[in-house]
Amino acid sequence: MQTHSVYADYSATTPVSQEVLQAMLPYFTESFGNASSIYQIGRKNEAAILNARANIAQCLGADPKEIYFTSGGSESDNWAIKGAVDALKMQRKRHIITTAFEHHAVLNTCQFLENHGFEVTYLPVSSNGMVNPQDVEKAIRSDTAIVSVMCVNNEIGTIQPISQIGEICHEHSVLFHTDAVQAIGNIEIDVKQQNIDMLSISGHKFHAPKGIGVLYVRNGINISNLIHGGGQEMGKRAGTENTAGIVGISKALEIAVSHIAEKNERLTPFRNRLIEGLLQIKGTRLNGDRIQRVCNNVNISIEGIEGESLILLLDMQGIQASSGSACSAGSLEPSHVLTAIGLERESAHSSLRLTFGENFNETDLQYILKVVPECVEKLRNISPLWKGGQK
Amino acid sequence: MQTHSVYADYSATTPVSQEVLQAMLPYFTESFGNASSIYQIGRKNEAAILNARANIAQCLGADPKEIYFTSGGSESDNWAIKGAVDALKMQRKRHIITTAFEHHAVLNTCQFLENHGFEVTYLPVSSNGMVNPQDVEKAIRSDTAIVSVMCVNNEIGTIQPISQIGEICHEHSVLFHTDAVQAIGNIEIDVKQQNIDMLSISGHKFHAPKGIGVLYVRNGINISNLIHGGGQEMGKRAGTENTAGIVGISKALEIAVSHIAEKNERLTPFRNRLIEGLLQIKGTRLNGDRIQRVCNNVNISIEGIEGESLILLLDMQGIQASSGSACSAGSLEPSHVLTAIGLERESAHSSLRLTFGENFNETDLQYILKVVPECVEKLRNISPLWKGGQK
Amino acid sequence: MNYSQKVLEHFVNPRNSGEMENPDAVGVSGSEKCGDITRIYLNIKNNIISEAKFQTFGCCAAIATSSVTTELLQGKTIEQAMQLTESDIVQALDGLPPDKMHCPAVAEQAVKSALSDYQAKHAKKGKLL
Amino acid sequence: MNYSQKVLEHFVNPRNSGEMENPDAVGVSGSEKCGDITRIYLNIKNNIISEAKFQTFGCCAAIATSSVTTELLQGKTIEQAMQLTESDIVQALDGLPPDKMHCPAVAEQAVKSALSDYQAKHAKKGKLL
Ligand SMILES: Cc1ncc(COP(=O)(O)O)c(C=O)c1O
Ligand SMILES: Cc1ncc(COP(=O)(O)O)c(C=O)c1O
Repeated sequence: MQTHSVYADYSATTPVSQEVLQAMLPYFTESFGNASSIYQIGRKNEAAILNARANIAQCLGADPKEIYFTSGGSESDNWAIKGAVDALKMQRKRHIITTAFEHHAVLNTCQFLENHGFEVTYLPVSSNGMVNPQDVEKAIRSDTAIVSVMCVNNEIGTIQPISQIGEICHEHSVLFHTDAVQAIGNIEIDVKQQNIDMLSISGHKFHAPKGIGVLYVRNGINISNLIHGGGQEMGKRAGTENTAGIVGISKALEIAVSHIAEKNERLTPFRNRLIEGLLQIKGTRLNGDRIQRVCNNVNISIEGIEGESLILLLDMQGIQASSGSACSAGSLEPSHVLTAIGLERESAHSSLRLTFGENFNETDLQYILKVVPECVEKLRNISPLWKGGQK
Repeated sequence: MQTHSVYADYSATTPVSQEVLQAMLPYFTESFGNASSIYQIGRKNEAAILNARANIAQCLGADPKEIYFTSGGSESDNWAIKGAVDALKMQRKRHIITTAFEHHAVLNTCQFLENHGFEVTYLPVSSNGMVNPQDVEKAIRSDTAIVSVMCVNNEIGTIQPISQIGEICHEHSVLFHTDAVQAIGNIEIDVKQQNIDMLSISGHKFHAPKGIGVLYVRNGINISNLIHGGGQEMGKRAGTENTAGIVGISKALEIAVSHIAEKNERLTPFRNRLIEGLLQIKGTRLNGDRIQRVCNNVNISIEGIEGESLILLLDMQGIQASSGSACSAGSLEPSHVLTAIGLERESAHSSLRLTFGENFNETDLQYILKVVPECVEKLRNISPLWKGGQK
Repeated sequence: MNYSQKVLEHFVNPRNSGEMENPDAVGVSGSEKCGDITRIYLNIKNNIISEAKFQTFGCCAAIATSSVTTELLQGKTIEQAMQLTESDIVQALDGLPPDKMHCPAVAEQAVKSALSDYQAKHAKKGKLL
Repeated sequence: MNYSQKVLEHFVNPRNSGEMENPDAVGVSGSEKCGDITRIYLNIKNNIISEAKFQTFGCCAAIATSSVTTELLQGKTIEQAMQLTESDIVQALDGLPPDKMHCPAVAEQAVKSALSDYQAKHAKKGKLL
């Protein structure tokens, strides 16, 4: 029955590419030594890690000593924020600024810190999903320790004015952290030019495996450890080095950043046509700015239907997509991102996110534009909330 | 020149076995979906994780809901201790009991907590490397939150009376955590029978990959999250699930626990002969109890020579071993484990740890017994501290 | 989230879906805010449910639940229908994932609400006559 | 920890190692507690180092450092030997890993201590005669 298939959930996760897997494989079996050991198979792993650190630093405009390996984006976000405020607690900096539509790795970290005596300002975002740098400036206080604003929102794909926000933070001597998990491979990152003090990355969002991430921490900034123990990662993050993962994320990042221009050129027209095509369906709206968004993200609300059932119908037709972020799937809460941009809870339950990969093509586009309206029609036919456009 | 080779540093890390690698491979590429997604390739991963959780629970005598996946032993240790004391802070439980010879993942976590208002008792260990349960009992106070004592010491391989210590903790309503990183595959673990409330495991110590670990937390015990964010791991540990690693550690644990008896039977005689053979070298002593030790650990101090140079000479002869724990290699500090069992700093610098694998054989034994004395002789010839046994 | 074959089948081919013209009773339950809303329509002849239809806004489980519920209602007396329980519905679907166990309550409530609607109207009519 | 070929070569085949019988000067440096101890022996004829030997308890870098130091000393005058620096030693080894940069200081100090030992004895002798 199913005539075609399109995985359109690249923002949730991506497959490990063959090139990355091949680079990793030797480190599972032959070259498995502990990178902290002094004999040769250990030193060989140490050399592979040094190499990866240097390579990643170059991809981000950083220094190798500023690159720390973690278990993923969530750990990086947690470490950056908790580590920074812990290191600053003697200076009585007990205020944190973030936004209402961050990933839960940031939001729940902030909430945890609220329970531990910190105060958090959650900045609003505009109806097109943008953070206003002026809002950041207004929120900064003398006791502000850190500002955390994401580079690219994971649900609606909007690209934030990171560089300006960083500049404002530096003018006020406040640390600036950004969650760049969804930015890698889509937009250029240069930590120095963009005034970034700390930056989180997660490998599996760009064809490296799950369970490996990076935190960039600018030289001279001291953050407390999140995971204490052995002297790995220059004494800042304990745990036997995941050499295979480290080699994998290095290779994947290199490939991702070298294809940004090509990817944007290729995908932007598809994204635009997809948006136009889907907005032909009655009772739909685009979530997030039409221009200031990454080239592979489309997010629409569709009146009268509920997201999960649409996702399942689409899956049966070979299209993998998501509704709200993958992390909140299975929860009944409407997406906090969509409510942050002003959607009613009902429309927040009715969203469809399509995020596509480098190889997205004309056939994929046509297939989605054929199948989505059919599935929407089917669900609207049984919906008590849909009266053909006039509720 | 090199006639044979023996990797004898299994306590530092192990290669991923072919069986484990094969189990993992599909999850990197074909079955890569996000386990939290609701479409089929996501649900397939979710099912693989559920399976792994159940399998691991069975291996440890636990309930699947008591098994949480982490990024390794260090994270598990950090989470168990920090999470427990944070959850208990309202009850004013500000005292922690551990031992002087724990892994740094435990010791440095405790030190961090000392800087945050907690008090820590570091119990002494006997000269043969054993913790006395009575010492635990004496140290317990009304404000003791948690006791953390390792199952098996990573340097000297001594097996601790975990079950008794757990019983004492429960009599006094104190939580009991054990770092079982070095126990897996060597001794039987049954968390219920052994009165264990929390238990840490690291995959790469038993042929799973680096970067994956487990924390067992007994039902009904509430610990604060260490990594906040998405709802993964029943809301207790955020981060997109490392499905490949999870499938890998499950497979590896299953294999490890099903071979404990066989491994002990096979390796104990080798261990004993190795100890006897090496103690033939003048000016040597065994570190750690001769009987209460895992079947694959030999640790001796060798007067007059320094550990790192011995390790390098051995490496040139194809023998990979370590001196002190792998984690402290590169640091000039003598092993805290060896000083804890009463060695002078000099002898603590002169240790050799051999930890061997399942396939260790007669040739390996003979080779080690030939090469080690030669290398020791060579180094003693240039040592100012060696006068043929009479200093 | 693993749905039984039965659930998926009802989801893809829902029975008795859509609005009913001139129903004898209508019941609504759930809340759009929670992401679930179900309307049950009944035709009742001689105390027996001769036809049941539904409309649902909600997840796969909610839709399958409504669909199977309309099947279960068919041919039942009002008294029998009143006794329909959540677990009858779950059983008819060969089970539901733990996260979705709230769905049958929504359907059950919609049915109850339709039936009391009918009984109220009927009682009134009876009295008036 | 990556050692140069030169370091490894000196480590595996140390030059001039072992105790010297009847040395003209002996110097010791380092501390066993830090894991490093080096003894330098010198034979000195007419103000020139005719023979240098060493004994070292320590890591690969410490042993290689001592070994190369004895080579550097051979044939030098006392004044030249006094000017031997850590960086001369590091250079002679084609570099050392960052963690091991303390080793040359131990060797240098042992040399200095041997030389001052010699000068002290020599000066005394001169005065006595
Ligand atoms: C006893 C013990 N605990 C904890 C750890 C830490 O494990 P990992 O390095 O995998 O985080 C190790 C290994 O290094 C260990 O031997
Ligand atoms: C913006 C953002 N931040 C953080 C994360 C967390 O990354 P991970 O799940 O790899 O820990 C994600 C992905 O889930 C994300 O999209």
